[in-house]
Amino acid sequence: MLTILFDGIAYGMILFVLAVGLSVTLGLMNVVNLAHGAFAMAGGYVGVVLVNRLGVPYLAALPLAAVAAALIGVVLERTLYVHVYGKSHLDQVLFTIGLVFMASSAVSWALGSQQVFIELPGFLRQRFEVFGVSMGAYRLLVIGVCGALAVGLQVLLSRTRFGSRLRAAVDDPVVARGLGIEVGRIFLLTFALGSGLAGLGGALGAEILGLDPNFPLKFMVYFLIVVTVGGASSIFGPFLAALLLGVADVAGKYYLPAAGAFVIYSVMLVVLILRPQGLFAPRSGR
Amino acid sequence: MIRRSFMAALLAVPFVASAQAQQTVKIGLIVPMTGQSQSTGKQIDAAVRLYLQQHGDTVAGKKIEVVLRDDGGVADTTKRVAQELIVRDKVSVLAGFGLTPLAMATAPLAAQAKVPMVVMAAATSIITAQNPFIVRTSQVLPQPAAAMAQWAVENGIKSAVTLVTDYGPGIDAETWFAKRMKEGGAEVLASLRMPLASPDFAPFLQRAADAKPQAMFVFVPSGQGAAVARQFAERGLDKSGIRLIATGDVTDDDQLNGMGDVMLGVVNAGHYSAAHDSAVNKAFVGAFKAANPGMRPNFMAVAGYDGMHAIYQALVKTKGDTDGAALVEAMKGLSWESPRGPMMIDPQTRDVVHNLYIRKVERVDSELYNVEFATIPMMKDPAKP
Amino acid sequence: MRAAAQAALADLGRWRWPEVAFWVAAWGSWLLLPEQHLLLNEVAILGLFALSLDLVLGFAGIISLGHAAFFGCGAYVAGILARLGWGDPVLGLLAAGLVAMGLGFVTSFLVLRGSDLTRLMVTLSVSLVLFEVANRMAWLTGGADGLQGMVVGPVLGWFAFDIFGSVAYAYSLVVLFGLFLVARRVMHSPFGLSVRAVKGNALRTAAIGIPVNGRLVAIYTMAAGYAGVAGGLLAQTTQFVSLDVIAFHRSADVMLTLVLGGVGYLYGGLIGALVFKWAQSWLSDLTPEYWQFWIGLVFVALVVIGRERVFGWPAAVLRRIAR
Amino acid sequence: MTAVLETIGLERRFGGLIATSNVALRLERGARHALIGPNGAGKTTLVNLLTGVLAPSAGRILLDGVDITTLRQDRRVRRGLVRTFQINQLFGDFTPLTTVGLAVSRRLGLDTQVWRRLGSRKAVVDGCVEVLERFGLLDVMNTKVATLPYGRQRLLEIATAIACGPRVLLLDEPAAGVPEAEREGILAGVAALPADVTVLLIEHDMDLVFRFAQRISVLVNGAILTEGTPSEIAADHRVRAVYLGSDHG
Repeated sequence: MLTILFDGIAYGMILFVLAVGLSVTLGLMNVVNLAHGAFAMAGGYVGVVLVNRLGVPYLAALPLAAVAAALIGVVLERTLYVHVYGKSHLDQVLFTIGLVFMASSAVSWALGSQQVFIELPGFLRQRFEVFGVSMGAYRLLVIGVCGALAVGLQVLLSRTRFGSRLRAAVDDPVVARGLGIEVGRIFLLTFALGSGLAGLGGALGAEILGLDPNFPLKFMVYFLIVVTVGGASSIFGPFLAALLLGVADVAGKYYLPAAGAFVIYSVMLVVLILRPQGLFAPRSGR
Repeated sequence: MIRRSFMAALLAVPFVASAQAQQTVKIGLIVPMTGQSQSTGKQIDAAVRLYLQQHGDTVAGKKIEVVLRDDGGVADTTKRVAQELIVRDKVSVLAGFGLTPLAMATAPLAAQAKVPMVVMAAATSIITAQNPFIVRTSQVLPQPAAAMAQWAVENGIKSAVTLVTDYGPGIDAETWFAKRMKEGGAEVLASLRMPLASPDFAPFLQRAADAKPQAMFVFVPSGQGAAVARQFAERGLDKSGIRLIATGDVTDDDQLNGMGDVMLGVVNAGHYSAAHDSAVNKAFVGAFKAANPGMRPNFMAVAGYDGMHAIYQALVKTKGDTDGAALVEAMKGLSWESPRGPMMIDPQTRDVVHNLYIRKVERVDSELYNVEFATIPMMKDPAKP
Repeated sequence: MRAAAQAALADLGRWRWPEVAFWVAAWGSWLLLPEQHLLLNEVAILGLFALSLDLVLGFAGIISLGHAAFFGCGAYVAGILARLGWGDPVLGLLAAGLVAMGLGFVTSFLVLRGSDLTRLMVTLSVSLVLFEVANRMAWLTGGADGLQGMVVGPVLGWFAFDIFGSVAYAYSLVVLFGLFLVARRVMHSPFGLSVRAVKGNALRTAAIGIPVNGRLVAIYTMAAGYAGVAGGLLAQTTQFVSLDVIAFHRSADVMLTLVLGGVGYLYGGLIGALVFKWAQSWLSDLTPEYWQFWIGLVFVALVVIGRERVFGWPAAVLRRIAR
Repeated sequence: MTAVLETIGLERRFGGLIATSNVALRLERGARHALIGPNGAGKTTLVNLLTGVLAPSAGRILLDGVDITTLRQDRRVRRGLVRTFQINQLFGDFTPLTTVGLAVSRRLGLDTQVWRRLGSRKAVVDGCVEVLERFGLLDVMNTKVATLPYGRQRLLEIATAIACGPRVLLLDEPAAGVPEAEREGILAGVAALPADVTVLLIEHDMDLVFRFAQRISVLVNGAILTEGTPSEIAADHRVRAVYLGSDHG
C-alpha cells in the first residue's frame, strides 16, 4: 500500500532531521548528547509561540525555530558543553540527562504540560491524489524539506572547506590546531548546526509527534536507534536508517498492529548483532 | 499466627504513640506531576487547591491539610508514597491515582491500613472492586463507551471500527462499545489496539479507515487525543464519510483549543464539559481559570474537585470522625450537584453514577468546546451488576 | 620484600574504617530512623540494582542501558510465583535471581563485541523487546495494568511484612549486605581481578591466558542475578509488579544512580542510591512539580564542576583534621 | 632436537594484499632466535598470527608438534606461547604487584577462584616477588602502573609475560622507545631467562639482535628472505641490499 509507504517516508524523514544532529555530535565530536531532544523541543515550542500566539506564518516560523535552537546550542556549548568534551562518556550521560530534566521542568513551568501542536495553515491541510496514492500536503512538505537538508548536509560535509576542517579537527585536534584550524570554533559551529537541525525537526515534526515537556525523553530511544543503526559517522547512514525505521514502524503498525513496537526493537537487535558498527557504516579496513 | 502478630506488634510499638489526638485531617494527594501523565496531575492539583480556596480549610471542626506528592506515574513509587503518607504523615484519606496500575498497586495497602482511597482519575472498572475502601469520583470507561454505542445505534451507524490504547481502560472501552453495538444490531468490523507509547498514529488510522466503517470509535488516554484527532483530519478521513466518535478523553477540554478546527463536529460521549450549562459549572470554570491562567478545567479537574467535595461531605456526616470505615460509609450514597451535573456515589459499588452527555465540538466565543446535545441520565457503571 | 609483597596483596581486600562505618550506619538506620524505613527500603533495592550494574559497567566495562531487563525479570518471577501461591519470600528471591541469571547468561553473548554505543543499544533493545513481551503476555504478567493478587508470606515463616516497611527494610538490607559481601569477596579474588583486567586491557588479558569472553559472560550472568534479586525484592516488598519494573526509565535511573556515586568501587551504587533517592524524595516533597529541575541542576553541576571537587572537599577536610 | 614452535606455509591476505606469504619458521627448544626486517615487512602480522590475534588464510602453526592453528589466543598462552607487545599493553589502574599477581595466578590455574583472595597462596606471593625482583620492580610494586616512567612500564610489559611461565616467548621490539640508560635493565632481564625458554625476538635494533640472537630470520615483504647465524646474515649481500635503502644501510 503506497499511502503507508508515503507516510512511513515522511515519518522517517522527520526522525532523520531530529537525529542527524546527534549523529554529528556523537560520531564526529564523540560527545554523548542525550539532551539532543531538548533542542528539538526548544525549536518546537518556539514554533508554537510564534505561530499560535504571535501569528507568524508557519513557513517563516520554521527557520526561526531552527535559528532559535541553534542559538540556544551556541550558548550552552560555550558555557557548559565545553567543560564536558574531555570527560568520560558516563559523565556526559549524567550531564546531558541533567539538562533534559532541567529543560522539561522549565517548559512545564513556562508553557504548561499539556500536549500542544503548531497550527498548520490551510494549504498544508490539503490532500492530493497522485497515481492513486493519497498524499497530504504537510507530509509532502516534510519530505521535501528533509530531503533537501540531507543532500545539503552531505555536500556541506564532503565538499566544503568547513567539512574537511571538521573532519581534520575530529581526526586529530592537535594536528588540526597545528595547521591553523580553530578547533573550538569548528566544534561550536558543528554543535550549533546540529542543534539548529533538531530545532527545525521539532517544529516541523510537531504535527506528527506532538509537543509536551516529556518530548526529549520520549524520543531519545528513537534518536539513538537512528544513529546506531545508521552508523554515527556519515549523513547517508542515518538517513537510510531513519527511512527504514520510519517505514518499518508505520508498516509494522499497519500490517501487524498486534505486534506493536516489537518489530522495530527486534530488527534493531538483529542489525546490531550482525553489524555492530551500524548497518550502513563502511566496512572497517583490514 | 500468634508469633507473627507478636512480631508485628513489637515492630509497631514505636509508631503508635503519636497517632492520636489530631485536630488536623490530612489528605494525601498522590498524582503524576512529572513524566508522561503530568497534565493529569496538574489539573487535579489545581482543582483541589481551588476547592480548598472556595470552601475553606476547616470542616466539621477539623482543619484540612492536603499533602501533595508526585509519583511520576510509576506504580511502586505510588505505593511507597502512599505508605509513607499513611505511616509518617498519618493521612486519613488518600486521593488522586492518575493511572490504573497506580491505583491497583495501592489498593491492598489502603485495605490493610483501612484508609479510604478516593480515585480521581484512573478509570478501569475493576478498581473499586479491589477493596471496600475505594471510592471513585472520576469516571468508569464502560460509561462513555456504552453511551457512545447507544447513540451510534440510534443514529443509524451500522458499522464501526474501534481504536483504543492497549491497556485496562482501553480494553474496557473496546469491550463495552462492541457489546452495546451488537445489542443494537450494529457491527464492529475491527478492534485495533495501539501501544501506550505510540508516537505516530497514522498507520492505525489508515488501517481503521481501510475497513471502510461508518464510524471510528476512539479511546486514548488524556493527553494523546489531540494527536489522534489531528492525524484523523490530516489523512482526510473527516471528508471521506467516516465519522469520528470518541470518549470524552479524546476531546479533553484542557487541550481542545490547541487541537484546532479539525476537531469541529467530532461527536463524543463524556461526563464533563467545560461548557456544561449550569450555574455551578460557570462558577467553577470561572474560578478555575482565574486561579490558573492559561488552563481550562477538564474532566480530571472536575474529578479532583468532586473528590474533595465527597471527602468534605463525609467529614460533615461523621462529625469529624476520621475512621476509614466510617468515612467510606458516609460517602456511600452521597449525591450532589457537581459542575458536571448531578452525580452520586453508588452505595453498593462506591463507584460514580452521573449523567453521560453526547457532545459535539463547536466554536463558542472563539474557543472550542464540547457542546452537549443529548443526555443519558444517571448512568451506573455498566460493567458492574 | 616478600613480606612486603604479601602484606600489600593481603591489604587489597582489607576492611577499612569508612567501610565499617558505612555498614554500621546502614544497620543503625534501621533502629534510629523508623520513619524512613519505606524510603530506605527503596534505597536498599536501588542500591543492590546499582551494585549489579557496577559489576558490569564499573568492573567489566560493559556499558548497559537495558539493565532493567534483569530487574524486571526478577520482579516478574517473584511476583508470578507469589500469585501462584508460592509466597515464601526467600524461595521467591532465589528463583528470581536464578531465572535472571539464566536470562543474563543467554543475552551476555550479545554484548561481547562492539563499541560502547553498540553495547548501549544492544542492551537497550533487549530490555525494550522484553518490555513488549511482558506487555503482550498479559495473561501472565497483567500487562499494562500490573500484576495483581500477589500473596507474599512472612520472611522465614516468621516476619510478616508490615505497613511501616520495617520488616521490608530489614529484609532488603540483609539481602543487600549478604550479596554485597559476596560481590566484595569475588571482586578481590583472582577471578575478580581478571574481570577488572578485561576492562583495563582486553588484549593483554588474553595475552596472559585469560579467556576474555568467558569472563564477560560470567560477570554479566552474575550481575544479572543480582539485578534479578533486586527486582524480586521490589516485587515482594511492594507486593505489586507493573511494567514500570522493566521500562526504559528504570534502566536510565540505575545508570544515573551509579554514575552519580561513581563506578568501579562497589560503594558507588549504594551511595548514589542514597543520594539520588533522598534528593528525589526531599525535592519532590518541596516542589512536586519541578523537582526534576533541581535534580538536573545537581547532575549538571556535578559534571561541570567535577565530581572530585564536589565530593572531594569533605575528604580533604577530614584529612586536614586528622593531620 | 624437535621444534618447539613451527609454522608451515603460513599465509595471511588482507583483501588482495598479501601480508604474510608462505612463512616457514622453526624454533628449537631453548633457541634464541631473532626476526628482523624493514618497516612494513609484516613482522607484527606474523606475531599476531602466531599468537592467535589474527587467523591465517592458509598454513599451520605447531606448538610442540601439536597443531594450534585454530586455537584461541588464551589457550595458546596456557600452552606456553606468550608474547609481549610492541606498544605497551598494561592495566593502567593496577599496580605492578597485582599485574604480575594476576599472571602468576593464571599460571598456577587459580584465576577462576572466586572466593580466596589473590594473595592468600604462598606460591602466588613467591612467584610475584621472584619476577618483580628479576626486573627490579620491587621498589615500585605498589605504584599505579599508569604513573610509572616509560622504561619501568616496558620492564613490566616483559615481566608480565615472564610471569605467565612461557616456554616460547615472543618479544615484539622490547627495546622500542626505551631510552639508552634504561635499556640495560631490559637486556639483563631478557638475558636472565631460563635456558629452556625458547625466545623469538622481533627487533629493529641491530645491536640488540646481534648481541642476543643465535639465529636470525629476515622477513621481507611478508616472506622469509633468508635464515642463518648472525655472521651469515651479516655477510649476506641480499640482506645488505634490503637494508641499504633503510636506516641501517
